[in-house]
Amino acid sequence: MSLLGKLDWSAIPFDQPIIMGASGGMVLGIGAVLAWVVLKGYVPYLWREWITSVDHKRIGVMYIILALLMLLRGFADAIMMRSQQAIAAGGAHGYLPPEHFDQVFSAHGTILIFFMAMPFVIGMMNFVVPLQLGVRDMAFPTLNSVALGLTASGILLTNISLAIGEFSKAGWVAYPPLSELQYSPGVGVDYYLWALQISGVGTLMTGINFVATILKTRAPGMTYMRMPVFCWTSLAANLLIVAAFPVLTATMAMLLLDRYLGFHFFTIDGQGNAMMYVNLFWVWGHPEVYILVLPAFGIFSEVVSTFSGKPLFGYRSMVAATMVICVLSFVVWLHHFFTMGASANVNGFFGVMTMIIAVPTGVKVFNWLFTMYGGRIRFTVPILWSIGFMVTFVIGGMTGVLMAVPPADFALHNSLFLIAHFHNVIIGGTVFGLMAGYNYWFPKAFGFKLDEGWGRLSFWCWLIGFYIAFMPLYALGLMGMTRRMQHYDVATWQPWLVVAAIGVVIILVGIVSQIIQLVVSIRDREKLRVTADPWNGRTLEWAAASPPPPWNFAIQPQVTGIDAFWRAKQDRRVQQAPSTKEKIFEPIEIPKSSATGFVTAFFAVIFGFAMIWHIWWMAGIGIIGAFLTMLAFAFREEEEIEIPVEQIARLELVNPSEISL
Amino acid sequence: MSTMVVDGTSYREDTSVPASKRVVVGYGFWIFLLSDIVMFSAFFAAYAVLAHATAGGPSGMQLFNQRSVAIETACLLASSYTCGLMQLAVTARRYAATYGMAILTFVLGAMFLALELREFSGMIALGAGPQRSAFLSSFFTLVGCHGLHVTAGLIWLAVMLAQVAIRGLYDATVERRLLCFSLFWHALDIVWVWLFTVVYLKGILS
Amino acid sequence: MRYVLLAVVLTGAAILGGCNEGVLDPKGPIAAANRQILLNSLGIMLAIVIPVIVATLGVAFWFRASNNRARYRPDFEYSGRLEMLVWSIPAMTVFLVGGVAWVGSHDVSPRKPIASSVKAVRVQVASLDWKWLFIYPDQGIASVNRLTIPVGTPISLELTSSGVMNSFFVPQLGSQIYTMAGMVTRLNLLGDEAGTYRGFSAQFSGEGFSDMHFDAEVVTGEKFAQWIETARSAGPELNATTYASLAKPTAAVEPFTYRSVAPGLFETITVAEMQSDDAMCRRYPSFMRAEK
Amino acid sequence: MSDTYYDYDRAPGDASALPDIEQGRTSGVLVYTIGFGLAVVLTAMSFWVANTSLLWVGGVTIGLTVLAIAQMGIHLVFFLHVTSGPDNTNNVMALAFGVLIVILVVVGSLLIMADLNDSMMPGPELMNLHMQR
Ligand code: HEO
Ligand code: HEM
Ligand SMILES: [Cu+2]
Repeated sequence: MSLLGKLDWSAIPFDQPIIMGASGGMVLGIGAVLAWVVLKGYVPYLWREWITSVDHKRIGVMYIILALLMLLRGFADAIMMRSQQAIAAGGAHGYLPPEHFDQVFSAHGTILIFFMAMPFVIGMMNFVVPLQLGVRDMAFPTLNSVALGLTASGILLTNISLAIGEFSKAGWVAYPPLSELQYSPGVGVDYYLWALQISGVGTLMTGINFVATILKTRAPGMTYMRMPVFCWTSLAANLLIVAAFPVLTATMAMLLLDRYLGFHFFTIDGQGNAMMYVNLFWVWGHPEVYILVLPAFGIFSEVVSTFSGKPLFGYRSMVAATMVICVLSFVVWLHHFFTMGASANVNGFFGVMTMIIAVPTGVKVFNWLFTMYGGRIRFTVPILWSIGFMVTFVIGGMTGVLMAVPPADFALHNSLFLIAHFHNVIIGGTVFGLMAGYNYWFPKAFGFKLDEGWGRLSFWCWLIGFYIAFMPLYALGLMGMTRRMQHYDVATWQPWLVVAAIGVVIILVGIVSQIIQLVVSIRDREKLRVTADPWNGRTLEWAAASPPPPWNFAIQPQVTGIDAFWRAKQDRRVQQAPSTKEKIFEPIEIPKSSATGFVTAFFAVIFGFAMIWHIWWMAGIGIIGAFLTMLAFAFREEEEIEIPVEQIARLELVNPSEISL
Repeated sequence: MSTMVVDGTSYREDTSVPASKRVVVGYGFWIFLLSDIVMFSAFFAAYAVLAHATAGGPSGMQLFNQRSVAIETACLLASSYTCGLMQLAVTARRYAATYGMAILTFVLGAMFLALELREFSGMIALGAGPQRSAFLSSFFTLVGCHGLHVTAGLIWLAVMLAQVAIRGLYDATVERRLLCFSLFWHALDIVWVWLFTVVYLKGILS
Repeated sequence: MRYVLLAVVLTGAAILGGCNEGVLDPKGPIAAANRQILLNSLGIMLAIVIPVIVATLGVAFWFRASNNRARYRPDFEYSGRLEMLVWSIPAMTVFLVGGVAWVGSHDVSPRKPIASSVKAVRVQVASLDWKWLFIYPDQGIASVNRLTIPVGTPISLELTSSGVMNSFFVPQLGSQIYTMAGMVTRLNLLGDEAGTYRGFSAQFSGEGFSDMHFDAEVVTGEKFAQWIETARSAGPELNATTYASLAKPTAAVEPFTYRSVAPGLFETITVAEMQSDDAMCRRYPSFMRAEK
Repeated sequence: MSDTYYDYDRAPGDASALPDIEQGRTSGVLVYTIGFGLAVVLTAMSFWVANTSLLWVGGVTIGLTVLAIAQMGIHLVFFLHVTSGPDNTNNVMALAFGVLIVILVVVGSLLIMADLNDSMMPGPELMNLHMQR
């Protein structure tokens, strides 16, 4: 074995113009951005204020930037699949050979679930939860930064696979034996596995961090039943992370052992059992979809009640429904493999359990409805997304329940009907929710609103595009079209796929409008400048300045009830803040910036890349480096810095929180 | 879950404040341990499913040596005990006892590890390595995963001894980390209880 | 609103469009049951989902801030009665659909033999890379990429895979089921109308997956007997050697038949371990495989 | 915000800090020693149960399981100081959640896999082929 393991020049697909074009573009793009940053002299600023920052708000923003970039990448894959399937009918084989097409759908699924939806959700929680709880940061700020670093490492590895080597061709679920060395001898599956292992560790850290933060560090008076619903759904999602991700880690570890050391967990020989992988994968996989959607439910709860000018209807029911979903999501996983041949009792049991989740979810839908009822709804961009969600998600939920009926699933499993179902709930639920949250909290994060006009346009394009792109898939599923087809011989499918491709073009317009929205808003930021509370909000984050200072609240809020901020405003207990001079500040301790996250990520990438290419000495460097980083962190002397009163006063003067309790 | 909510409310009333750092850190570590246990449970499940998949190779009954398992168990259990005593010494800020107990814990843990390694190499020498069958793959993975945790624990303990020497026992950070370490160590013992029950004792049954 | 309408129209059209092939055009009792259960569950749920959608749009429209006639009720945040309603409506719906699911999964269990006065025809199915092998153990013949079965006769299938996982599916005959190496799944089907139906793998299995489809031909009893006779008189034999060459990865293989089948061949396929050392794995690097 | 509210909340693994159940240093040693003694006894029983021929074979597995659960309880109570005290509610809730998930994952997986294996193992003749390898 050479010094570079399996790595040599043949790893770079010079003969594939599409891949080379894409990776060339990627490299040029990254290079251009780097060059710009360096030339403009932004590096010290970025290093000081962002990369080494342990401030939950900055970390949240960085997560969301990563997620938005990965949305573009994943969407580019979607465009490729849609255009391929629009033309590859009858004898035609389109422009993507199977070898490439299989990588595209695997990368699309993996990237959008793990590297778009997860970071987006986590970023949103990072930014909002500590503010809503009325505290200064997360329970473990440095851990938070390490988690971000590991997520970024996974993302980087996945994208490196575009240019060096290949990505997995076994789908986002990577079922063995197909994903075993015997049938996938290349490095694709290894990229998949190491990217997920590394980012999975980060996700687990995030989960632990949020559970500890929400359960142990809340503002004085913030009892459980006074927590905003978004905090509740975040708690539930993070409990799910803590309970489900270790199973994924273990399962991936088994597959890695099979591939690297010749173990026999899921191989055909040695009496391995591939059904065990399927089982364990979905033990994680089903809770995962609720990890994605529960925080979105929380966002809708905040948005709907804010823009209806009412408290959330049935707060207690909402909390109960959230926790019921949290626990139930661990007893339904078999619905992903009804067709594996289990007995009628087992299939029936898991079918019924699955449907029971529709009850708490339905309760939530009705409660949002009653929240709007009797309200004074201001049709801003966030609530458009929310209403779009309510209409779209119930359709997706319904088709989910339909597939939870085993005999129906026998006919629909793995068809495009399934693809339509989950895009219907993921786009209609998670993505719409994240977009609502993005528009809702943007002014809090940056001090100016996003442009309404472009926001509306992007919403309508997404909504209409979604229906046009995915409703035909329900039909195609019923017509018997399976997922993951590189080409097909049934000519009657083609018109539907062409319609679907048109839908994707409309979504593309939506995405472009979003980019324009961002650019326009930054350009017009002075006009769009807002105060602390632009939407007449109800929860504590609106009591902090926009953007909030590093310490969030100069004076810790005292919470006296649910929606305390809103009620206080109603009773006119809130006055204009006293001028800064009158305020009495105390020095504040905030956690010190740390390069630990960045350095860990650096070694994680080294390690992952080395493992993928069997470069053992380099993997050793990665491991030892990561260990030494931890050691250095353990021996670090100061963990916090104190912000003196003058500095607080100065910042509060420049950027006052206009309202105080 | 919802009852907890109600209780929590009535108990904490308006006085709820952010908890002390020791509580937050301890609790965070507690959550980590739970997630670790969930990971073990996946390996346990895999082992239980594959326990009879010997592919014509040796079974647990032929391979497991009860005597050595009993000694391993004794080492680990004793080290849990000494770890507890170390914790008491830490709380009382007694240096000699802290060092003594910590070193005892370390030695017992290392003995456990040595025995386990001997068992593993013996099996591999017999041609019963993890590549032989699905059963052996799952066995080595499950038991080895616990062994890796013990190794990590030993490294951690060594680092902590250095920290005690440098920073002393009055340092809140050091104290917190020692608390977490002992949580970790006791949890490993709990995992081992299930290991010797499910893997070794049940293995020699059938 | 317009867009919902559009969506409804599209789905409606889709369902109509789906009517001359696929899941909604059953040609046998299992597929008919699949469809029936599917449509009934859908109907039950639409009864609640459509009102929810309409109510959402209606409430959102009526309570818009600019509508002065809508009453603002900022304190309407709890109502015990509504709360009960809110939990029970979906609960009742789920009760109904859940009942359908429970009974349905027993009724349409793939393992359940189909009651009939006619003796069932046994077929052993193996998914290979990337084609289907159908062995008729009682007739002693085998067929590749074409499943010929007599009309009105229960077909009892035993399924396995030579390597990766696949899913055997003929939508118009009903229920799909996985095929897995080292495992034997069972499925019972019946075609009650002669015709040629599309069958394929519904579980992604690698490069040649898109071409992994076959024709399921439901023919009359006489035609079936005839077909057996013709098959017996021509074509190669299926034995360990010819199987090994068949098992080599190929895609889009034209259907053909084997004149005879070595006894116990299917069984050797199901014992996956038997495969690893011989022909099956030639194309895959074996440097990682453990020495036995 | 340090020890004022310490009473209301306790770090896992810390002995209770509530005044009425305050434990001195000596009793701390005692607690660990009792726990250690009980654990040794239970371990010995486990090994005995697995080896003796005095017991009905069918019950041995259950016996071992019960002993393991008991031993886990001993560790939790005497080494990890898990109690039902109000200062410990959060810790116990987290533990309960973890145990619930572990049970669901393990028991669920085993039942599912047993059901699948039962119905799908090739017939007995085939298993013989297996064994011959
Ligand atoms: C965000 C992600 C997300 C969400 C929220 C859901 C939610 C649900 N899912 Fe879906 N799913 C998601 C993501 C996926 N699902 C999948 C696959 C999948 C399958 C397997 C199909 C197969 O492989 O053959 C089933 C049976 C379901 C069922 C359900 C159900 C019952 C719900 C319920 O939670 C929905 C509940 C909501 C409802 C019902 C609407 C509102 C309720 C009202 C208005 C009350 C009244 C209504 C009724 C009582 C019906 N899902 C896959 C496939 C993975 C793969 O194979 O690649 C993915 C990614
Ligand atoms: C933005 C618009 C999107 C479009 C147009 C789109 C399109 C597609 C297409 C065409 C497929 C392949 C279908 C097939 O197998 O035949 C697919 C698969 C998939 N998509 Fe999307 N998608 C989009 C967004 C998303 C999002 C946001 C997510 C998740 C967060 C997602 C997750 C997945 C997954 C998991 C798969 C399955 C991959 C696999 O088969 O292994 N998609 N999508
Ligand atoms: Cu699911």
